[in-house]
Amino acid sequence: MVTATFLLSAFSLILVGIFGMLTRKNIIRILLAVNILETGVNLLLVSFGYFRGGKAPIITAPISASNLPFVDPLPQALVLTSIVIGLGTTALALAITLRYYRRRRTLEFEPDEEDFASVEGARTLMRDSDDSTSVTEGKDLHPGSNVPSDREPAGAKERAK
Amino acid sequence: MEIWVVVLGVLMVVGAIAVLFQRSLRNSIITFGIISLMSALIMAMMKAYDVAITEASIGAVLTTAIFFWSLKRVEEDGYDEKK
Amino acid sequence: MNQAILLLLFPAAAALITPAGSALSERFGRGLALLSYIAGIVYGVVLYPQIAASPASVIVGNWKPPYGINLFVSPLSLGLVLLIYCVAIVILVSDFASNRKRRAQFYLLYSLLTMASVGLVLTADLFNMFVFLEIAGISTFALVAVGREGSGPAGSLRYLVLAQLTTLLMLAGIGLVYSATGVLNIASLSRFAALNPAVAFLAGLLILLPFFLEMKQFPFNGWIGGAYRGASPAIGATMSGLVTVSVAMVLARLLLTMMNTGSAFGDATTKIRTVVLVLGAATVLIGETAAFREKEIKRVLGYSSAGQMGMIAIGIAIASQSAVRGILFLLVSHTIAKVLLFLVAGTSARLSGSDRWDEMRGIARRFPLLGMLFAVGAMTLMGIPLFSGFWGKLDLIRAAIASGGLAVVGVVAVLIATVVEGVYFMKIAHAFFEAPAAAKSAPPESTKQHYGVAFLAPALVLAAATVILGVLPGLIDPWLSSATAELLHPASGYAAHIVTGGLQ
Amino acid sequence: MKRNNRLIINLFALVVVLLFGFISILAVTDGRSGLTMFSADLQHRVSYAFLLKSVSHPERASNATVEPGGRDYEDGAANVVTSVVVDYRMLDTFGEVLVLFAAAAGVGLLMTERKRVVEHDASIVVKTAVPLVMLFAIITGAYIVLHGHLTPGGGFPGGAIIASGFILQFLAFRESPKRLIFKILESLAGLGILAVGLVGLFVKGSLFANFIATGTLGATISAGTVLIIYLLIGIKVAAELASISGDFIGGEQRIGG
Repeated sequence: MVTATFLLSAFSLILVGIFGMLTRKNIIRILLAVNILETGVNLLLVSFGYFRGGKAPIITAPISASNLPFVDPLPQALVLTSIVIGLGTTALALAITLRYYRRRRTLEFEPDEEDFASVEGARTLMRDSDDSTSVTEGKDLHPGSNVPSDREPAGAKERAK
Repeated sequence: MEIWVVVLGVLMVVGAIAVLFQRSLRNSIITFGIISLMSALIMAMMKAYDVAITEASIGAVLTTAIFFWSLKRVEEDGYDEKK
Repeated sequence: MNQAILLLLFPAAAALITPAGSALSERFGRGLALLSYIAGIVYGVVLYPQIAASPASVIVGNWKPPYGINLFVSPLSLGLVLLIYCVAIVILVSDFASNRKRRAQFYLLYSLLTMASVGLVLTADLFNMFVFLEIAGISTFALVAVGREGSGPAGSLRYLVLAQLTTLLMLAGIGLVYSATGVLNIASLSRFAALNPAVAFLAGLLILLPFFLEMKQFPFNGWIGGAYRGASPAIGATMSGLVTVSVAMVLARLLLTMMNTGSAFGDATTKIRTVVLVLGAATVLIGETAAFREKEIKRVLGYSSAGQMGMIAIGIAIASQSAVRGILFLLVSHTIAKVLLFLVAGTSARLSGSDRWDEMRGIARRFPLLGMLFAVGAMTLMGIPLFSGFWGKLDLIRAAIASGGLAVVGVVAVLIATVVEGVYFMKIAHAFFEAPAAAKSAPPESTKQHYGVAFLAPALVLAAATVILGVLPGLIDPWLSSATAELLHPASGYAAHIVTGGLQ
Repeated sequence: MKRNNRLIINLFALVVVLLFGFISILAVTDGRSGLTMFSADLQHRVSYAFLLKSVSHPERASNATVEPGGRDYEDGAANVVTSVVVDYRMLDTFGEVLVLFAAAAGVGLLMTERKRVVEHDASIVVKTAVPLVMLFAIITGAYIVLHGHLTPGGGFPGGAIIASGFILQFLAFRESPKRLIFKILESLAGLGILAVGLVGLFVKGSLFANFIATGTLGATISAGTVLIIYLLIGIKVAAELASISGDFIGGEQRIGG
């Protein structure tokens, strides 16, 4: 019964995580949902390794084939790795989000593809810094001007039609 | 021990739903931190102490901290939830 | 034969040295990365005769599978590893032509991405595959995000969220398989006692999810547009050339070697292969029509990769002798042609100053060689005879007709897609060869730099490779037949070479 | 219009998610023959040999015995999870170390400059308390790393706790520390892990093979390379998490007060 509860709670965390990822618009909330999904999967893995009445797999007393009162150590090893991978991915995603915000001035994720397409495409490559690390070592692209790029080359939009 | 497992499980799922539907971003991050700690507790209940320590120190503390720092930097850069 | 793991460690060592080394000089990272790929190729070529004689199961830590992790180095995997390293070198060299000053972390991430692709091709353990998939993912997200200032981050975020969703569900699938069978090794699973059909179907699909995403299959390809617009041409070429090779190989490994009638996945295999076939056919149609509508050349190439990967998925799902031969040939020729087209796209975008192919009018008039290179790449993808793509598609279509049933739907999709492909490549070629627009032509100084040897050398090498492969497909016949034998007959070709210590 | 198309997306996603949940539960509780979710009990899993430390000769696992104080087992770690993470499945952990390495490099590459308005400095209380707390954090972290093979914990949580010590220092004392030290430490520790692996490859015949005697089970200095690798992982994780957090906290521009 206990294992079933672990499994069910882990599985419902996964479902809530997936639901959050599919429906939220704010990027930080989507990343929170990704972490909830990840916590759910980690719990699911650990509960796959759980045996009722088992002890932590640390050898403090003599054990033999007949007397192995342990839970399974392997899923714990997998989850150990998965947690740290989750941290790495979240840190990277948030760094990208900061850069996204620096440019788009919003945390809402659904960029209006078409509108941006005409601007992005029409802009000549020379003006646009193809790789921000080369132009300004991480500095703000247009120092001082806080004008989001969408409004800037209005002329380009007409020419692109 | 059964009761605690069921209570924690239900609390975590309710917390996870709360993270998605809370209005303020700051509250969602705090709720997420609490969920991570609860998941570390549940892992300890499953006798997975290695994973519980790792989940607590990395999953709960550092992930929540990084979320807060990003939120802080975005707010300094002019982000305002009310807008 | 455990030294073969060095194949994997060259780029890892280069990546690990880079932070400390980059303090010395800026160009340190770039030179080190190239050096490690060249070392990988030299070691691989030295190793090939020995591996061709007898494939090697490389174990880690002296623990035999299914307890420890093993890598399986066979002619198939070694051949693809060499292809990955060659593509990585070509792309890095072509990236010098762009005027971008790359920071040391760029090369560090690029080496990790290459190592992860090599690891995916070689590994024979499910969780190890998950870890390499994550390394490849993280490096790609960072490299895409550092691309175009405006759309780089947006494209990268969408790609990251979708990739995390599928990879974490794969982890759940791996947990389910482990909880049911007790092993994580592919060779053991390929001859394990049968799982319950429903569990096998669910776990099988969950494990394949991230590979559907990476191969741009239908329900998971929402990320292509943003990622390919945001990435710089070199990273677009990497995503379409380097990563797809390893991902397609892993899909073939899982779908043919791990899941077959005698395996743990037993009779759920046919159901899973039908799902892959249907998804592949849908992807081919959707991918090509999306490419048809696109205005930006990088996105056209991205969606055309989706179409090509759909064909490869169809070939894997048919799982007959000539189908697997066809898709392996198609995979090699697609990689070469797609990287060539990305090189051309990058250079013509730099020369004409815009990403949209309708703004690159007459560029082939000013640079005839550029036009010729584009034509070679396009014809290979379309499958025109005398170019390498033709043989792959021929085998695939012949196999699909021979196997009948749902595969015929696949054939119809492939044929329609080839027509659509032809139309939009013609449209782009027409724009290229049209009378040049009088207005803006880039100043001559930057022309030499963009059009210099750093672009021409790799592009010509790729074009030559495509033509040679097209004219004499027999060159890689021995490799193809041993690869097909390994994939289609896992008992004799794959599992037999893996000495396992008990427990199946 | 905006309101209800959000609603439609939410409802659609809810249906998809519930469908996925229903199908999975149905599949897992399917009655037909064949291995199901609970089929493999401990005896039938690879962990049976991990626990009884008889992976090199699994057929003799059934009569193997392991007890603290025993000498020269094939793997010397008392904490079996550590022996799985660092000895039996070391390639996973090496890959995972590279994941953190890529994340630190990615964050370093992408992090933008921070425009921070500083109103007031940390109070005197914080400034005196932080070095003390930092000391405890680093000692605790080091303890957890060094005892990874005996007690729960190890390189990853220990490294994170050490990193939290450094993070306190970033937050309390305004000037950002020279982060090059973390980059070099991270690179060297990573190379150290690779070096241990290569020595194992050339001395014992396969990568990350244990080339040091594993001593007595449960002793502080035991388990051969497991201790060394977990120490290097601890240093690397501490350096990486400190540099990632340092990038997020960002340097201080004294614009305000």
